[in-house]
Amino acid sequence: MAVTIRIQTEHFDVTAETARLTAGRADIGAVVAFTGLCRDEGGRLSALELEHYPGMAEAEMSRIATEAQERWPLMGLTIIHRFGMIAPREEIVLVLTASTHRHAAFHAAEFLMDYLKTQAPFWKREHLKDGTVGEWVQAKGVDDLAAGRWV
Amino acid sequence: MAVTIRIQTEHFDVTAETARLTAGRADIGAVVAFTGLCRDEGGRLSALELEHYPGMAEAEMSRIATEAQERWPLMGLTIIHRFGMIAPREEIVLVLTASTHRHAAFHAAEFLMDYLKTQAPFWKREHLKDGTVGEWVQAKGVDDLAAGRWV
Amino acid sequence: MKLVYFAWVRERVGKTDEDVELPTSVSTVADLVRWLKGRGEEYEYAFENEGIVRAAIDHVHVKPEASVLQAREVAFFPPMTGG
Amino acid sequence: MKLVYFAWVRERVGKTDEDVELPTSVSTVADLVRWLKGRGEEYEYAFENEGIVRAAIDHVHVKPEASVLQAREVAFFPPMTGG
Repeated sequence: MAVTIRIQTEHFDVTAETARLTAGRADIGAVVAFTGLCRDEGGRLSALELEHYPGMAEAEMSRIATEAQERWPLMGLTIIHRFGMIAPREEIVLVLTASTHRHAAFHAAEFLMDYLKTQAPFWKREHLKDGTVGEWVQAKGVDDLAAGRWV
Repeated sequence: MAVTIRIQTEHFDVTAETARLTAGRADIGAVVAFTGLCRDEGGRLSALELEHYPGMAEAEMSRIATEAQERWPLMGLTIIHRFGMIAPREEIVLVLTASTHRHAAFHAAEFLMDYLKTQAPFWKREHLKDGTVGEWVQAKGVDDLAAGRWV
Repeated sequence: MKLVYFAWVRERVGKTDEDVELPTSVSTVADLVRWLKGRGEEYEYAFENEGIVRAAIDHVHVKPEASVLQAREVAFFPPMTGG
Repeated sequence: MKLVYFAWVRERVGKTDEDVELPTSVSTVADLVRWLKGRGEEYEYAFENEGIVRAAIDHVHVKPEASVLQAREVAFFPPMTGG
């Protein structure tokens, strides 16, 4: 079981990460990749600033990864979360899941995203096109509801 | 709404297809990519041969794409299905969905795969490591059940 | 009318496609299958289990009771296994 | 014991982290918050709505009733908005 967890400022490449995840295996039938992108919120945003809690972020992502492995028959998973200043159209987060069949890969990826959103210690702040630093993004009740589906 | 539907023998690149899908838009928050890969079935397989019905395959994929757009608020989707001889570890199919929020992208991708499996006119035949041409792959009742969830 | 065959239906019939003139007794897909089965062992073999072979008229999935009277191309094939 | 703060909790408290000696009256996260609020306006502001600020002890999410007696590092932060 290949598990990759990274927190980084650098960009990532879905094709390269998929190749890394599936390297040397011919029993993987399905790979699901979720990429979360920075939106410009109708042109208002110049960037999102992502703060995280080093140490705990890795620990929490590992815990979430372990839980996904216990729930679905996965052959590998990758979670990469960027931090720092992220411009509109840039990627923020990547979740990759590999399994023999597609439903396990889909559901595990959706689970990982729901839990990342509500459990991983990252916070977003808006930087606006007019040069000002905007508000911290508020957590959405709908995300807690989404994570609650898996309990 | 960017819709790309292709049937080809060539490989595809998830990163390049994602870039094409999201080009020029800063309102996409979520991209889900499903990649179906050829398994070697415990070392038995040398290749899968994929036959399709030209004309109808494109028509059916377009119909499925239209149905997904009617069900979820998508900003774009891509379906690429390969045919011909496909070796273990190679990709067979790609489904990409783009939306503002992740749940629409996840559900639309899962829907598209369930329908592709049961409605798109493609057939797989096994070619074995011992040089013989094996059986046509049998359709699975579980795929019909999966597609039935969306009715 | 053009008939086209795919996968093991094609192998059993022994051809990828053919042009046929339908007798007036044939008006539905089910009629067409019954008529084809009378044309030889290869067709009987291909359609031996009628519940399994699927049909499409002009690139659209249809049921056995669908009319073939306006059809340009009728296709027969096993359940799909793509994706 | 080390205290660390993130996002708007960090901004309101005015520091990223600090080392504190806890009085014996503090045994839970809730006690710690109450004690911090008595240390100045900045803490009162940061914790003005106790139901919102989350806590972690040594990198694990905890509830207000969790004991801080064995903790090396206690973190306070708003609800997470990553992903």
